[in-house]
Amino acid sequence: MSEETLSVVGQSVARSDGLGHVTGRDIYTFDRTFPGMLHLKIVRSPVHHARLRGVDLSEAEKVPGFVRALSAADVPHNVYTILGLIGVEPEEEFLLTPVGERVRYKGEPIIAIAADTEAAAIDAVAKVRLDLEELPAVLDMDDALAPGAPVVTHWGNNTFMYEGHNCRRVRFGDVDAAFAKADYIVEGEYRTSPIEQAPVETTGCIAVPAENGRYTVYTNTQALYFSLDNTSIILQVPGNQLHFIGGMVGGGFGGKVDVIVEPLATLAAMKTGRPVRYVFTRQEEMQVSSTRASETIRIKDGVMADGRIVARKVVNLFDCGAYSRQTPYSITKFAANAAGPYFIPNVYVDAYCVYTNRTPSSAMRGFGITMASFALEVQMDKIAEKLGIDPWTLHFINAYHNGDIKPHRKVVEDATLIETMQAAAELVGHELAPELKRMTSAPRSTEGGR
Amino acid sequence: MASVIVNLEVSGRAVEIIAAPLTTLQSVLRNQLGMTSVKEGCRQGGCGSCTVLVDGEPMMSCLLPVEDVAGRKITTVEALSTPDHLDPIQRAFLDNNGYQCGYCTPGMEMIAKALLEHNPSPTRDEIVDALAGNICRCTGYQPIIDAIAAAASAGQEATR
Amino acid sequence: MNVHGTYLFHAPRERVFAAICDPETLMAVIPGCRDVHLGASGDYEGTVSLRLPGAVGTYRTSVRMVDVVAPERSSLDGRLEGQMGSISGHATFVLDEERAATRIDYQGNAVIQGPLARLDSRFAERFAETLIGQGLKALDARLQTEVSA
Amino acid sequence: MTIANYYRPGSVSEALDILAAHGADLLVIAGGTIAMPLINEGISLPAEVMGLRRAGLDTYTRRGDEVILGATLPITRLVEQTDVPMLRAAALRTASWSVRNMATVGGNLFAPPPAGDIAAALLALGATATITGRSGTREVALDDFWTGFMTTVVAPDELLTSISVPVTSAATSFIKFGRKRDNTPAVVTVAVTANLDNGIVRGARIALGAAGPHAIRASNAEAAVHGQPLSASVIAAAADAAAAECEPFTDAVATDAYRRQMVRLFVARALTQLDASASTQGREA
Repeated sequence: MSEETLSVVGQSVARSDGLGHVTGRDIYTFDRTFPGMLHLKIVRSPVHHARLRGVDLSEAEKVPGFVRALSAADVPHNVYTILGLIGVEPEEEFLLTPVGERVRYKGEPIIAIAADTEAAAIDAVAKVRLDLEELPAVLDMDDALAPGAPVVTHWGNNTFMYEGHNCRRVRFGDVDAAFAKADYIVEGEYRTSPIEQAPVETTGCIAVPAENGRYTVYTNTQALYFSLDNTSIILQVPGNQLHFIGGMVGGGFGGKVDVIVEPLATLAAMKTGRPVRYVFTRQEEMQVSSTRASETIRIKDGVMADGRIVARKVVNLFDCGAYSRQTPYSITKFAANAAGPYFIPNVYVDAYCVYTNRTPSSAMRGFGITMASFALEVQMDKIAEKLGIDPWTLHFINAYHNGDIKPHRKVVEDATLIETMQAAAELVGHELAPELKRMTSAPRSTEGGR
Repeated sequence: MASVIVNLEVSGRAVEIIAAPLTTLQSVLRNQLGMTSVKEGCRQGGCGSCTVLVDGEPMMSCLLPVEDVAGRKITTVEALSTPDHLDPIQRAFLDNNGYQCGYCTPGMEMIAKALLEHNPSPTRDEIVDALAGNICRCTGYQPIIDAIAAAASAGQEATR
Repeated sequence: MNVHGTYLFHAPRERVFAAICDPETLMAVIPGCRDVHLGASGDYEGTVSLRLPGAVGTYRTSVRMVDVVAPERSSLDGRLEGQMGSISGHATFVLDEERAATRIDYQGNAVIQGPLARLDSRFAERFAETLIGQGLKALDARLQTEVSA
Repeated sequence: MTIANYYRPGSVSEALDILAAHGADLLVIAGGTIAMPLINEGISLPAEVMGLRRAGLDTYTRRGDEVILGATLPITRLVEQTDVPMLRAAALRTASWSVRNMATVGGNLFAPPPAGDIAAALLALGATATITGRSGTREVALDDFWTGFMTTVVAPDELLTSISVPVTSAATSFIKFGRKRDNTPAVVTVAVTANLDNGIVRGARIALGAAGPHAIRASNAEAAVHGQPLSASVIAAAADAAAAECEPFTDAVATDAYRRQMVRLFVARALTQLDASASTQGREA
């Protein structure tokens, strides 16, 4: 197809949603209202770690406008894990914490209260009395892995188990042999903090009982079928009874991928027969909704004097908080990319999903990769400095080519790093050496190999 | 709890509402008057997505008891356009992609409206100052600043 | 919530100890505390009014002395409860003689429940330490007055 | 959050009557920018609330060598005035335009640190609070206004009604340092006023915000510059003194150690600017 016949590519096209945005006429999830709509508010754990010994609802039930409280006993399948849909085990997180069990992070839901007005729901929540036995909490990953640490999970240690291993492992070549032969060893430790996605619109949904026993759920989720399928599992209702309507999302950035609000709102709609609105307040969004994981990335590289990185050993700790949510997947992505867009013939990766009594972490823009890129690129600069080599040259020397094998045994088919760096150099007015300008990402054999 | 009757003018329309004590203007606009351009982002005065004009001055409607604005003139984004005419500010936001998810857009437009009423030809710094209370998590602000600068130029053209 | 602090009393240790082991005296110096009396359960009870924006209101409070080792240490269990939630905690006071003065080091931890628990915990800790500090200062002043009387 | 009554008194005396009738259970608000967020969140659950917007306290009066700021004067009005330039600078660095249109000058004295930038400026300016009860009014210098974190000398049956600020020809400088430029809580705020007599400092007042339980004076730093020229060594000594005597705290914005370092840095910078502002004044005069 010639360029002339393209009607969209290369053209500036008005966005179809623009007019709705600038006139304020878009209907976002919370802009809807329904006759008889109830407001759902949550009684949350005031501490990081405790055993729930009892709940007293007697004063809450007297609040004018109180309609119904939901507790663990109301939830058909109360223990779930979001990635159970793709076979991740075990189920670990309570939708509502039962009496006798533990709350594992500050803000974990215990009781949900539906009331006629938001004010009544807030008042009733304030009147619920919890009997909690506070337990020692662990808030740091190195502490959580140390012997004798408080155990967060129900299976006895503080790591997620990958096929019988306590970390996600990649073994490629022989790093120890390569380290022994390397001219230099360059080590680095990189730490990142949890980050809240902080969309301007908070997480929330409205569940509405519909005809034929179905429930229509208006939600601002970023993952509509994740929400639908998990709701179906937790509430033990066939998916065809759930009609989820999404689409208009006031910012997400990964913060609206977890399945947090829909199951409870739908359950409340089932139990009361009325529409139920469950919307996070800003404080809930900031404190309870999952964040980007904090990471501690420790890298040891074996490097030759000519700039080739010949071995890399990476140990990465990911703080998933109290529950794993999307973090095991994030770690698998990390493990596959621990070498970055470079060819390193010997790679050893141990990436741990570490449980602590912090707010669960989960998805956020490029999760697993973004923080790794930060660490790997600072590490590249450290190597360049150690070797006294130009950083541009170091990147070209190590850039992967089509046909290279990545540590997780993926054959590279779409390498464009070299061409991208050449274009970037031109954009910033950096004059590359002629031999770097001539390079391409074509398979090494065509260039005579390494 | 004794509800109160409050009269006010909202986007050119005289309204009488009944509200529980200390009900916010934001709640009345959204839940009673259906003016859902007034967004709920934080209800702490921190995000600016509920910005409205009270007698021409920008305020956070989430922090404002409706009783305190009895008799005042409230302007929301609904007042800016008609079905066949966009306000120059809306036009500029559209042309400059001054939005992404759109959630902060009405608040941004109201602060822009107030700014251009006070200062028809603001510098880029003055635009940035005016936007200090309005959070956008998508755009990185540049297209929004561009849009307001474009609206100001359009306004200058029109008055020339 | 964890609080701690130090205060230097200008009175001999025995007198300071007697004062802080007397819940009635102790509660009387808490800013805003009133109606102190011995309750049916054997705890001292009273009410405290706070004018903090996040916590305005009146709270029922009760204090019980436990683990009293005269004149060097004493502990108390306390509870504050109102519309805004509750604070239940345990505090320990250690008294050391410093020449004619007495130094008190206190340390306490409490579980906050209800809406109060959603206040920034550092904010709550600072406010609690302020009230305790003001209470100890008032107690010191009271002991001084008794000395001079 | 179920609020029984929202009282909107039309005068100070009516407000005092309502206060007397309800005592400590009454939540008093003015601009609402401190209390309304807590109420909206369901953290604060007052039954009775009194708003002061109609009480006639939103006045700005220039009287001779002082300016009387009504307690509920919106902060925006400080941006518009020119009598006290430092208050304009402090107001411009406080919150955002929409919030300044609501938040009040008096309310800033009750704002939890690290908020309270205007309070720091008023303290440096030597302002006096007027507190009114049913038995009359009393004046309290801001030096004596706070008794601790979130506690003041205002009794449960009294209201802060106005703040008087001397209009000074002294050199002034105001710096708020935050993690971004605008609409941000302070890491530290420094406000300084001083008379420079042929380059010699007389009567300096150095106030710090976000470096203690409330806005505080750095008296050792003041002593270090008194009777001295603003030389590099004098400024360094004052900055060290301020860093030693401040009482910084840790919160989500900054650690106490970082705040202490920033007190040192910005007291030095404020004193340096003071010199510059004085020489500018000299040229203009």
